[in-house]
Order: sequence, then structure tokens, then C-alpha cells
Amino acid sequence: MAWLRRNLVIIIGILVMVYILLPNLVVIVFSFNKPVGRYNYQWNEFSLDAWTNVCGVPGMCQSVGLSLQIGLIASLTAAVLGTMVAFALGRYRFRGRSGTNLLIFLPMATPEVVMGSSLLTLFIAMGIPTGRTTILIAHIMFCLSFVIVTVKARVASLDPRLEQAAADLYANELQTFLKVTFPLVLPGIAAGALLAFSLSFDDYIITNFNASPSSVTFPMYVWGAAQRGTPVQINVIGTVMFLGALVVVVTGQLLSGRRSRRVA
Amino acid sequence: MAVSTLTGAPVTAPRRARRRGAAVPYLLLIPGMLWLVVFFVLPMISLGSQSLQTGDVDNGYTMTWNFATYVDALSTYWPQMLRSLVYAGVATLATLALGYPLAWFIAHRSGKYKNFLLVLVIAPFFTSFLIRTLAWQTILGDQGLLAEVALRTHTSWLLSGFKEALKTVGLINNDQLLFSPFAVICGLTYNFLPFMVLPLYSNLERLDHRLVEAAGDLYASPFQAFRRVIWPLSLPGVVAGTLLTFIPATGDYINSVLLGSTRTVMIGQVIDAQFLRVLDYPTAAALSFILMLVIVALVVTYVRRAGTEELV
Amino acid sequence: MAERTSGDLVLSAVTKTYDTFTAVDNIDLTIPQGSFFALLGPSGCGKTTTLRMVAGLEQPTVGSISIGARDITATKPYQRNVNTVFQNYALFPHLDILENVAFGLKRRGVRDWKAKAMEALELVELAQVARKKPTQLSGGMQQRVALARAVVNRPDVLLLDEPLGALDLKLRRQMQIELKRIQQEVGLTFVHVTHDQEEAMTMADTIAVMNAGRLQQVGDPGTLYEKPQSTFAANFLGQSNLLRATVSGVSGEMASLDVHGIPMALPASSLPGSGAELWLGIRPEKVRLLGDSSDTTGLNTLKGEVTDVSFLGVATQYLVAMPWGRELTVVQQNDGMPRAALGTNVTLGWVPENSFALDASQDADAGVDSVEDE
Amino acid sequence: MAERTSGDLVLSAVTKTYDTFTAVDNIDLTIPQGSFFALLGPSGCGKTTTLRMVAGLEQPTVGSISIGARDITATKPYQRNVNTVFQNYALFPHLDILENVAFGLKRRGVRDWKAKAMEALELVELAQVARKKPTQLSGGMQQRVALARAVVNRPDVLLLDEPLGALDLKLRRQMQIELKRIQQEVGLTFVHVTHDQEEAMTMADTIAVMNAGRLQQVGDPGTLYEKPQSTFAANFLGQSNLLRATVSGVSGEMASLDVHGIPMALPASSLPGSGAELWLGIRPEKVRLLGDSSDTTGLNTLKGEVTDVSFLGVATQYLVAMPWGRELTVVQQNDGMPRAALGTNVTLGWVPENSFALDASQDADAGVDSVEDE
Amino acid sequence: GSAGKNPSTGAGGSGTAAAKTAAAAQDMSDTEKVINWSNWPAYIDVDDKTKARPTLEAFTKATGIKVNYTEDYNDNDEFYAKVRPLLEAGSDTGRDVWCSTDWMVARLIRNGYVQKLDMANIPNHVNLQDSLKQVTFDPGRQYSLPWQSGFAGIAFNPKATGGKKVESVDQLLTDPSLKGKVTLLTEMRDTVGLVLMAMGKKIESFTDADFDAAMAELQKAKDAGQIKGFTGNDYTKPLASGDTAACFAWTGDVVQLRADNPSLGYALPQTGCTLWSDNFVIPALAKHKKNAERLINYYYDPKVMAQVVDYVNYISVVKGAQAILAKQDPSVSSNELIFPSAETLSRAHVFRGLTAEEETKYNKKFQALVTG
Ligand SMILES: Nc1ncnc2c1ncn2[C@@H]1O[C@H](COP(=O)(O)OP(=O)(O)OP(=O)(O)O)[C@@H](O)[C@H]1O
Ligand SMILES: Nc1ncnc2c1ncn2[C@@H]1O[C@H](COP(=O)(O)OP(=O)(O)OP(=O)(O)O)[C@@H](O)[C@H]1O
Ligand SMILES: NCCCCNCCCN
Ligand SMILES: [Mg+2]
Ligand SMILES: [Mg+2]
Repeated sequence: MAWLRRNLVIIIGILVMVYILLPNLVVIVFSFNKPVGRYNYQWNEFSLDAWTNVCGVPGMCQSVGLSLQIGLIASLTAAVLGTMVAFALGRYRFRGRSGTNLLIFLPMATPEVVMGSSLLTLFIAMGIPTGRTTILIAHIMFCLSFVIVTVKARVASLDPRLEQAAADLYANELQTFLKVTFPLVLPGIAAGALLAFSLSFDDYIITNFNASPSSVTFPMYVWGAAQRGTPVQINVIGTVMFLGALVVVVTGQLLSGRRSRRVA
Repeated sequence: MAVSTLTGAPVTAPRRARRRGAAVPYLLLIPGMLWLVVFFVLPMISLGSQSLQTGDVDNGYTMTWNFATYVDALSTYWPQMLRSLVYAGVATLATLALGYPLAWFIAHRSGKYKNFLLVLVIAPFFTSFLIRTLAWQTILGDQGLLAEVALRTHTSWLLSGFKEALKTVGLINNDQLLFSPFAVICGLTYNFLPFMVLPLYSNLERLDHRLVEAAGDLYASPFQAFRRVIWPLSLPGVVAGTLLTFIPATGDYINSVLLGSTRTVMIGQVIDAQFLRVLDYPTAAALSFILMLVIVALVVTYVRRAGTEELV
Repeated sequence: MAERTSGDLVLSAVTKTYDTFTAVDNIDLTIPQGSFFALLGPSGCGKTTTLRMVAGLEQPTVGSISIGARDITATKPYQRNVNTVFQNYALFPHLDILENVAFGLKRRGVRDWKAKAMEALELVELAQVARKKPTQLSGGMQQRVALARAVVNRPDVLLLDEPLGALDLKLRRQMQIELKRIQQEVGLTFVHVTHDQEEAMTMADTIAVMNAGRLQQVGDPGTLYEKPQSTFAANFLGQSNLLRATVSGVSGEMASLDVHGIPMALPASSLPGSGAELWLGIRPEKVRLLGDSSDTTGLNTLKGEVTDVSFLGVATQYLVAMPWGRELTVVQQNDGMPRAALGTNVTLGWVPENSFALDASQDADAGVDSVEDE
Repeated sequence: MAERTSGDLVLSAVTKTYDTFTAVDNIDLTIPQGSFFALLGPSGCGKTTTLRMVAGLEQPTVGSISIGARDITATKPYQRNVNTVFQNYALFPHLDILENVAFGLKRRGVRDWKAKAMEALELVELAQVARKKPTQLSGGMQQRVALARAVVNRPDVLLLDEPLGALDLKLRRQMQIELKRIQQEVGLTFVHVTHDQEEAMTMADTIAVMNAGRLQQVGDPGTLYEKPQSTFAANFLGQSNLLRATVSGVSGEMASLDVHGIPMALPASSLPGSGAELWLGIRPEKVRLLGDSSDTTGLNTLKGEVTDVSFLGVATQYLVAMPWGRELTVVQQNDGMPRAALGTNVTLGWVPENSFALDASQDADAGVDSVEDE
Repeated sequence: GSAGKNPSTGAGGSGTAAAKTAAAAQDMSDTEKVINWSNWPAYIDVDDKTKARPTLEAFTKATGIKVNYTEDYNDNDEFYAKVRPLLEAGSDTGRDVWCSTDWMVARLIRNGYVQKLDMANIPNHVNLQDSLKQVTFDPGRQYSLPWQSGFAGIAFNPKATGGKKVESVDQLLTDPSLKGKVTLLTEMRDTVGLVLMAMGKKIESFTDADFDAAMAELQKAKDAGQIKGFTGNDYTKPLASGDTAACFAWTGDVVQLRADNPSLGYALPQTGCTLWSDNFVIPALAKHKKNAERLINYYYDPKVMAQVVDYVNYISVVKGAQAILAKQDPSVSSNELIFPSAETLSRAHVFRGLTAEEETKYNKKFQALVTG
């Protein structure tokens, strides 16, 4: 009983972890299924078919490729633009600050339907044909706020004395930025970009408004497939992305861990 | 507006900026802000004007400042609006109840697995959330994983008891878990849990453990230490987490579409349908605006009440 | 609800081991009720760990702790009538000063918490800032709030973990006086951890010197200073000149010593026991710079050259090189008398009764560097 | 690229105003090349602001700063051959120790930066941790890195902003010695800001006492201590007993005073100028506790009762109550002589030449509380 | 072929009044050998093993034209909403051809969103079933050619109904054992049509009041919690898995599902079912119009169509397909749902054509039910 009380947080924590990961587990397990009919909802028998023939279903791999491409470009662009804004906000006091902050907050407070549909209206009015470009524009737009918020926190917590120390040690403005400020803010930028990538890779609602049949992203593909029965290969992609993210981050951790241990 | 106080800039830097060229911040701002103005504000304005127009798709719209659309939309769809707020609210509370212990666990009790657990919380983001939400169909379905596990472990009675309880509180309406308010809230909770855990984690991680010790030293029992010290200090994280959860949850409709029924329709679904099925753009635009206004109003009151001016 | 207990604080054979590292090693200690007790020792020697065990924030691996007749070893922190003034204050940032001070009272359901807390704030002269938040106060004020927050509960034992570590000298002295006053006014048992030897000596009734988890010596400040029992204590508590000496004989009350060929005297009662070799110790302020005409009868004398003079304000410190290479430190109060100049040859002298002797088996430099670099 | 300039650091009529608040008020100061200069003063008096202006991190509102013949008032920080050891180290957390130390060298394109940086690290005895990150070092080690990072550039002027503020006493003393050694070895101009008067007095060639943005007095430590020119300097630098006195007459070289009815003497040269009223100042260590048989010829004497005795180790401090209510502080070195006990009546005496006199228009308590509450 | 009744005679309404003409784009067919075809899910033959689409692959092999086949046509309204803004703005939809239901074709023609077919490129159009040649919504079949025809009826999964059959609309809407496990179609003409007929009304000639009564009936069922949802073509998975016990469904889909799930039941209600076709149309500004026409021509080859029908199990719109199937796959050619008998056809009705105003009015009411 005392044991239970002492470890209550751990137990709840693990249960919540299970809740968070259960769907991924299902996705992984069913990627090895050989479904009876055309719907992959009931376990039948183990098979590697989907894994050996990932791109066998027409259109899916193209959609994954497109999503990765859009995710990368959108998160990088948003990271660059967002970092600039974050620096302006974190470092300078200027007229229009509060308006700027409001403008950054609003997209986060706007339901996706509203954003997607209003953007489509704009594209139509401007005569921009929907497709990859419009999806990118939309993604950069909704990723921006998240990047700004993440990076700004980092910029704000940056000790201004470090930059003064750099200036004191003969670094001019540019050198100070390159050698001190940027490396220190980089983890924040990376976190913001990562968040942006996952948001972009995951978005369905806004994308759906601003896509064309020749620019089907992975979530759109999944949505369409869901209406007619998802192929097992979708689970394979889900599994690969999930484990891929894990592997990348964990190796990154291990590497930096090893580096600092070697130093010690 | 609460956001206007998102400052925290060091004192000396702005000073220098003023002297060395007031243009710098603006140059930094312009690209990003221009993007937001062109691709967010402009569309919003055209949406706003759309909501006041009359006409139909095939014959075109004219601006008539027809505010009646707002009245009509609200009087027709207030139940869905209300339902969205309630579902999102319940889901937010659920994410808080689940996310808080998890965040605490990761921040203070996970030792060397801390980073790994954090990654595990974020990693699901990389699997399309549609796939994951669909997986909930597999889990909650009548012949789904849950039922299967209950059957295999001879705990079907437990599952039935659980369903009975849900039925009593009206979260399911027959013996199905899926396609019910329960399933929708479960999906919303699941989907937005990381948005709660991350800000909470970064707040709780910074919590000075000595303050908890000081509370114990001053006769506070563990519960009192939580109630009087940990909780109030984590409020900024709680506020950030609840906002990041509540706002998108209110507008979400994927969960309702995939896991709900005609009795769980949320306002996002209505807006989507008005835009993409009915083609009643004024109604759709009006509903969008109402939704935004409601959210902003709630957020502002909430942030004021919670007493933290910091948003995220 | 903390139970009221009362009496001496007793640590019996207390040991605390972290994994394989023993932070506190078999300590036996009795701290009389109402006394001001100081715990002194280099960084990492286990002072904080000891306090944390008394507060209940850490469990002893072995041993027991009791206050009066009550064994509190197993009770939770919030059940002990012990309060701590944390090294870094640990004030609750979300509560105002009054609420901080009233925290413990409220937890114990004290009715007139407000009056009591205000009273405590008046004691530390901060009643006027009762409604401010901790971040709005200066370091010294925060310190006093931390003190008030602990004192207001009238604990049996008040633990102070380097409570003045962050303050500058002037403020530190001021706070010391205040602490002492509070202790005398309210009559609690104070256990005070500090790095500052002067602080310990001015404030404490009893000082314990700790090293590497063990108690080195416990006693009143005068005894500890004048008659250290180890080179560690001699060096850690103030400065000491340690001279290698051989006992050449004992006649009556005096022993005669040989220090690098120079004969010296020492009261026989000071001899550390067996063995002809010993360390002869003399504090820098006990050494006098003798003029040519000075009377040296009854004094131990040495001749040397002044190699360094530093003005300390109140006093001047001289380094005097001995023929055998070592330097002796001499401190002379600046009472207006003319003193020796750099490079001159001087005669040093001291009354044999003012010196002490230590076992020769010890390292003469023990305790000189109080903080090791990792 | 910082240009090599050399010569004295001169601040001419420098004022710094923030909005409406004047942090530094019309300061004129010449710091000779190669000297160790200490800036002393209570918190908030403008010390950091002064240093920041010299470093170029802040622009004077009025006035100019030059090194030798070169006016550097308008140059950027990175163009000045001035380096700062920041109060909180400000080490770059993302760079290792060697990279931190080499930062300035690399910015100036020094080829053999590695050798130079290692050399600097050896100077501070940290060569073995060259590849660690700052967070892996202890506070004292970080401090030394900050020092090496500045010294390695061989600047004309090295600014030290309370570089030892965070260290405990022993480590502090050790670092002081190291600092002094470095200064003497490399012969730079050091400008050292500190709260610690003893530190300033032992290390500096010249001390400037600052208060509320203005310079109070500049001079060598001895003069400053023995002959303060204001009650602020008298109280801030060590302790002072200030007695209200009236000049009753001047005969020859001595002036006669009346202190609460008691006649006293003072060298006429010490009189602060016009006015019959003055503050007679005497340092606690200059006051002697006289035995009954002592010879009091030529001394100023006072009688009182010992109300407090505190053992400081090296010395003992007494508070002696005067008939008119005030207490005098007396410090006596523990040189082994028997001293007065609590409650006894004693006679205090001092040589008139050891006292000083200050203008009566000042507040006797100025500088006693070095940090104001708020 | 004996689709004896013209499923579309009543459809179209004001369709003939087409005033606007669709703009044609520069035809890139000769340089870009592609076709972008949007179609309903499960509407084309698939090789169950390789998941490839045999007839499409054969077409590509024969002509060198690659077909980007997208199953993004889940529901007429939804699809229309997706492409309408583009069509209205005069921009390319990115699609060269898709298959819209009769009434939608009427709307597309009315708004000038679709182009006339060049029958010269579709010589096989003569193979069209006679009954489908004359339709009011596209007189003279200038803009559209049917892809498949079918019925809307009731499907059920006995696993979820407890073995019970569900054969009437009444039962579907009121049987408490189905509570919360029923889906209806977002396709107004099918859902309201089936209910109208169950109420004894004729869908060829109902009134506003009849419509409202049917809506009331539906609202009642919805309020009672009977109805889980309104769906497009996505009703199939939950039906197969048993999450849906019974639903309105389209014939071919269910026949296909039965291949995996033989226990699935299908019923054409005694009170009547709806009959419809989905038709090829080529949108304005389609870049590969000629290629699309070649594709249509290809599928109007009875042999090819037989292959499709054999898989999708809808009613063939091409003459001669039945004859071929009778030889190849007798089980298909004898299937009532694929080659319906006269008796079956007598139960099938076609929703009457609506005027633009009627359409708006009814739609609004129906959509409030569906989305609310
Ligand atoms: N939780 C812990 N795990 C492992 N070792 C610990 C732990 N806490 C303390 N120690 C070790 O125990 C020893 C004593 O630590 P303690 O904090 O008691 O020292 P201290 O005397 O208070 O030092 P300081 O004067 O620097 O505060 C140190 O060597 C420290 O590294
Ligand atoms: N950027 C600023 N804006 C406004 N006032 C300032 C600013 N920087 C410093 N001050 C004020 O100038 C005065 C002098 O500050 P400074 O930091 O020089 O003091 P200091 O002597 O270094 O004190 P300390 O010993 O506490 O470090 C203070 O009263 C401070 O409040
Ligand atoms: N799986 C293909 C279904 C096609 C259904 N067409 C709908 C027509 C509605 N009346
Ligand atoms: Mg400690
Ligand atoms: Mg300062």
C-alpha cells in the first residue's frame, strides 16, 4: 500500500504512456497483418507482404514523398522566418510589438477549417492554382507561430551578458551572432523546426482545402484510403515514421551524450 | 489582449537598438509578418466580408451587410457550438489529469530515461494522426482490441461494467464504445495530450525541488505541498497546455467524424460541411467568425482568471 | 500535525551512504536544548547532509535521531517540529511575504496566523514589506524572510544552512547580530552550518568541526581556537604556524623543545602524549614583533626577515622567513605603533603558554585548502 | 581588430544618466598604467556602470574616456583593448574551456591561439580541464577560466567586476593571491570592483570609494583607512567610532577638544577647517584597554562599562558603553594578554595622532548600512 | 443487356437550359501522355493479389497513356465543392475526367463546367445501352457517357444484427436493436428517395409536403439515436467490420464486399429502391481531353467493360458485356443486382429532376439534417 502510494506517479505515468503509444502499437502490429478481406481491421495472420511491397499501392509512396518534401521546406522556411521574428521580439522594443504578438497568437487560436477555407478563398481570388505551392504557403503560415513562440522563449532566456562578453572579446556584431548567439539559440530553432515539421507532416484539414488532385499529401491519401479501406502499407509507413523519429532522436541523444562523456 | 505582454526582453538590448538603428527589428519582422498578413489576415478579412454577403454559389454573392446570417447560424447550430466547447473542455481536463502526472513523472522520476520518454511523447506526431485515430477504431470497435483483450483475459464483465457506467453518464448511447461522445472525447484527449505534456514538462522540470522540501519542512503534507506550492507554481505550464489543447480541440472535427456519430457533431464539422458540401459560404464564414470570437473571449477570460499573462 | 517535543537533539551513530559514497560517517552528537550550535567544515564534508537528516529530508542509512525522549528517525519532515532556513532561502515565489511566513502556521491550523506572522516579520524588521513578493526584495531581506518563516513556528530545532553565504560582509555582520538576538529572545536550539569561521566563533556556544563525514572536534569556540586537537582543526579554524619540534626534556611544569636547533619551552601539560616529535603551533596574532630593546625573558624567540607586509585595515599581516626556509605568519593590530618594514630582520617572540602542540604524525597542511578542485 | 594603445586610463567628467536617474555623476579619474586599482562602494553606487563604460558596453551620457593618447569614448567594445571579467563569469556554455579562452585570440586572428590559450590556462592551473564544458567545472574553476579568457588577450586594461563575489572565504583568499600574482607577472592595468574592503585593501595600489554615483575619496589603502575624509569613507572602510567634539582652543601643534565634557587632544593639522564642531574619529583597533596601572600620559582617555565581548579568533571585540549612552567599539588582538570581562568598568585610551577629525555637518552613520533596504 | 428502364429519364430538370459553355484548354494530349481521372472508391477492377488495376494497365500498355487514377470521389456534393471554386474561377481542376451522378451532371452542364465530348474520338459510344441514350439532363448525350449504373438499397451485417435480416426502411429507422448502428447516405436522392418510397410516395412525383414528411421521419430516427451517421462511399468498412449493423448502400459495393464477407446481406426494399448512373464528364480546361476520350472509348469496348463489371458488380451500361460474362462468369451474369430481372426493375425508381430553386431548398433542409 505504501509502495503503491510512493510509486503512484510512476504507475499513472506509465499508464498514460501506454495510452499515448497504444495506437502506434496497433499500427505497428497491423503492419504485419495479412488481412482477410480488403479491410485491415482484424488480425488474421503474420505476413511481411506489406513491408516487402511498400510502394505497391498506387499513389501512396508519392504522397509520402510529397509530404516529406513539403514538411522539410515548410519547416525550414518557417524556422528561418520565425527565428527572425523571434529575435525581433525577444531583443527589441519597438512600436507595434503588441500588435505583432497578437498576429502571432491568432493563427494558433484559429480553427483549422477556418484557416484552410479562408486561404482557399484568397488563392481563388488571386488566381493562384492550388497544388504544392499553395500547400506550402499554408503550411509555412501555420508553422510560423509555433516556431516563433518556441524560439522566442529561447531568445528570451539567453543571457545578454554572453553577447556582451563576446563584444568585449573583440567579436563584432556579425561574429557575435555567428559564434555566440546563434549556436546558443540553435536548440530552440531545432525544436521549433521539428515541431513545425511534425505539424506539417500531420496536417489534413488545411491541406485538404488547398491541394489539387496532383498534390496528394500523405494525410490526404490516408483520409481517402480510410473511406475505401486502408491498405496495410499505410501502417508500414506509420511504423517507419514512428520508429524513424525514435531512432533519429535517440541516436542524436546517444551521440551528444557520448561526446560529453568523452570530454569528461 | 493577453498576448501583448509576451515580453521578457532584456533591458539593455532594446536600448542599444534604439540608438544603432530602429530599422533592425522591422527588417527582421517584415518577411514573417508579411507572410502572416497576406496569408492569414487577408483571408480572414475576405472571410469576414463573405459572412456578410448574400447570394448563392451559382449566382454569385453581393455584399449586403447581412448580419442576420450570424443570428441564423447561431440559432441553428448553437447545439453543435456548445457541444464542441463541452467536448473540448472535457478533453482538456482529461489531458490535464493525465498529462500532469506524466509530465511530473518524466521531469522528476524518470532518471536517465527522461529524454527517451520525451521522445516517445513526441514520436507519435510523426505517424499521421489520421492513422492513429483510425487505430482507435480498431481498438474501440465492437470486435476491436479492447473487446478482444477483455474476452481473452476473461474480464468482459469489467468492460461491460465500464460501458454501463459510461451509459449512465451519457457518454455512450448503446453498448458501443465507438461512435459515441466517449470515443470522440477519448480521441481528442489522445490527440492533444502531447500538447499538454510538453509545456507542463518544461514548466515542472524547472520547478525548484527545494521549494517542495521547504513546504514539507513547514508542515505541509505531500498533498498540501502539491496544492499550495507545486500547483500554483506550475500554473503557467497549465495555462499554456490547456490553451494549446482547448483551442484546436474546439475546432477539430476529425475525431468526431472518425469516432463519433450524428449525435456528436462538432462545430468544425458543420463549418466544413457548410464550406465543402452545402456551399453556403456566408453561413460557413459566419460560423467561423463566431467560433473564433468565442474562443478568443474564453481564452482572454481564462488567462485573466488564471492570473498568468504569459501565453505559451 | 507536528507534535510538540522538547529536549536535546541527539544524533546517535548516524551514517548516511549514497550508493557507495559515505557522506556522513558514524556521527554521535548531542546538542543541548536552547543552545547555538555551529557546524563547520570544508565543502562537501557532509554538513548539509547532516542537517537534512535532522530535518527529515534525508533518511540516515544507519543510526537514529531524537529530540528529547522522542525518536524522530522515521517521521516525515512535516511531522517534525524542526524548521530549516535553506541556503538559498527557498521562498515561495508565488506567495507574498506574509503568506510565506504564515505558510507553516496555516498548515498546522494556527488560528491567529496573521498576527503571529506579522510579529515574526516585525522581529526581522520587515513588517512594512509584508505584501510584496519575494522577488521584489533584496537578498538580505529575503534572507530575513526565510528566517522569519522558520522562526515563527517556534520549532524545537532551527536548522540554518549557510544562511548568510550570499551576503556581503557588512550585511552579513548585521544579520549575524540579528540571528543571535533572535536566538536569545526566543530561546530555540539553533544548528548553524557555515563556511565562515569568524561567524561560527562569534555566534556559537559550541562548534563542531567536521571533515570528510566525521566529527573532528567539538567544543566552545575559545577552546577550539586556542587548543586545537588536530592540524586540520588548527589550520581550518584560523591560521596557524606549525613548527617541527623535538621534546628534549621535561623539567617541572615546563618541557623543553628543540625547533630547528633553537631551544624553546612549552607547558608540559600541552604535550600531546607519547613520542618525542611534535608540531609546535602558534597563532599569528600571538607572535609579537620585538624591538631591539624588548625584554625577551620567558619568551620563545625566533629571528627572521620580513618578506611580505599586507595592510588589512584593522591589522597588518607579515610574512617572516625563517633560516630553514619556511615562512611564519605574524599579525599585528594597527594600534598606532610603528612596525617592521619589508626586508628588515626582526625578532619574533611569544609566551610559551600561548602555543599548543600536536601529534607529529599528522600532515601539517591538513585543512589549509578548504575546497579541493574537484 | 582592437588597436594597441597604451598608457593611463583616464575618465574625464564622465556622467551616465538612465532616463532621469544619474548612475554615474561627473567622475574624473586617472588610473596609471600597470596599477591595480580598486573601486569600492555600496551596492548600486555605480561601480558596474563605470566599468561598463570603460568596456564600451555602455555609452557615457557626458564625458570622455581615453587610454593613453587615444580617446575611446566612441569606439565599439570589440575595438577596445580592454577586457572584462564579468561578475557572473559569462562563460560561453556551448564552447569548451579552451575555446572559451581562445575566443578573443581567434577574433583577432592570432595564429598560435592554441598555444597562447593553453599557456593562459596553465597560468590559472586549469590546463587539465581544457576540453571540459563550463558547466562541468566548479564555481572557483569557472572563475579562473573567466580570468584566463580575459588575461590571455593582454589587454591594456583588465576590468574585474566583483570577480570573487561568489566564492567562499578560503577560496577567495587563494584567488586574491593568484590575481595579484597575475597582475604583477603580466603588468596590466587592473580595475577591480569589489564589495569586500579587506580585499581592496590587500590588493590595490589605489582605492576609490564611490557613493551614489560620485567619487568620495581616492588614495592608497593606508591613507584612505587612516585618514578618511568623510564619515562615509570612515564608516564604509572598516569600523569607526565617531565622537561629537567641540574645538576649545589651539595651542601650538595640538588642538584641544571637548567631548561630552571630557577634554581631549588632536593634532591641529587634522582639523577639518572652519567651524568649532567636529566628529572625532578613532578606529576600534587604535583604542587600548588600559589597566589600572597604565601610564595615560599623552593619551586621550574615556571610561565606560564593557557591555559585550565577542571572540573573533584573531581578536576580541568589545562594546564599551559611554556615560552619554553611545557605545564605543574596541578591538584587541588576542596576543595572549588578559583582557577585560563583561560588565567591568574600563578605561579606554588612544594616542591623539591615531585619531582623525571630520566635518560635523555630515551624518555620523553614513556608510554604515552598505545596502539599503530596497 | 436488359436495363429495361431508363434510369435517368426524369433527371435533369432545367439541365437543358445550359447557357454557359465550358472553356477548353490547349489540349496537351499529344505531348503529355497522361490522364487524371477522379472516381468513386471501389469502382474499378483490381487484381486482388497485386493490387494493380488490370484494365487500366492494359490501356496504358496499349496506348502509352498513363492514368493517374484517384479515388477522391466519395460523395457528389463534396466533390463538387472541391472543384467548383476552381471551375468558377476558370482555372484547371487538375482532372481530365471524372464520374458524376446524373443530377450532378445536370448541374455541371448548367454551370458550364463540363465540355462537350468529341464522339469522333469515342466510336465505341454506340455500345451504350439503349435505355440510357436519351436522358433529360443531357439531351443527346453531348456531355456525358455513363460509367456504371446501380441501385441504392439496404445492406446489413448479420454479425452485428444478431443474425437478424434488415429488409425494410421502416425496420432500419426504428428497430431498437439497431440503435446507433445505422448509417444513411449523404446522397439526398438515395436517402430521401428510399424513405419517400417507404412512406408510399412516388419519387418521380412527390411534393414539398412529401419531402418534409420524409425529412421529419429521418429527423425522428436521428433524434432517437438510431442513426450513427451519414456517409458517402465510406459506409463500406464499418459495414464489413460490423461497426455498422445496417445501412443504405449501393448494390455493387455490397456484392464486392460479399466476396470477403459472404454473410453480408443486401435487400432491395419491397417499397422500392432508387436507380442511378454515374457518368463520365470532362471538366472545363481539362488538359488531356483527347486522352480522356480515348479512355472512355476503351471502356466502351464490351470486353473491357465485362472485365470491370465482373469486378465492381454494378449494372453494365455497355451492350454486350452480359453476353461475354455469361460465358466467363455465370455467377455474375445471373446476379439479380447486376443483371436485374424485370421484377426487380419494377421496384427501382428514379428521383425526379429538380429545379435549381427546389434543389437549393431541399438541399438546405437535408444538409441541416446531415451536418447538424
Ligand atoms: N544525493 C546525493 N547523491 C550522492 N552523493 C551526494 C548526494 N548528496 C550529497 N552527496 C555527497 O555527499 C557529500 C556531502 O555533501 P553535503 O552537501 O552534505 O556537503 P556540505 O558539507 O554541505 O558541503 P557545502 O559546504 O559545499 O555545502 C558530498 O561529497 C556530496 O557530493
Ligand atoms: N539599464 C539601466 N537602466 C536604469 N537604471 C540602471 C540601469 N543600469 C543600472 N542602473 C542603475 O544605476 C545604478 C548603478 O548601478 P550599478 O550596476 O553600476 O551599481 P553597482 O555599483 O555595480 O552595484 P552592485 O554592487 O550592486 O553591483 C543603480 O541604481 C541601478 O539601478
Ligand atoms: N463504389 C462506387 C459507388 C458509386 C456510387 N454512386 C453513387 C450514386 C448515387 N446516387
Ligand atoms: Mg551544504
Ligand atoms: Mg555591479
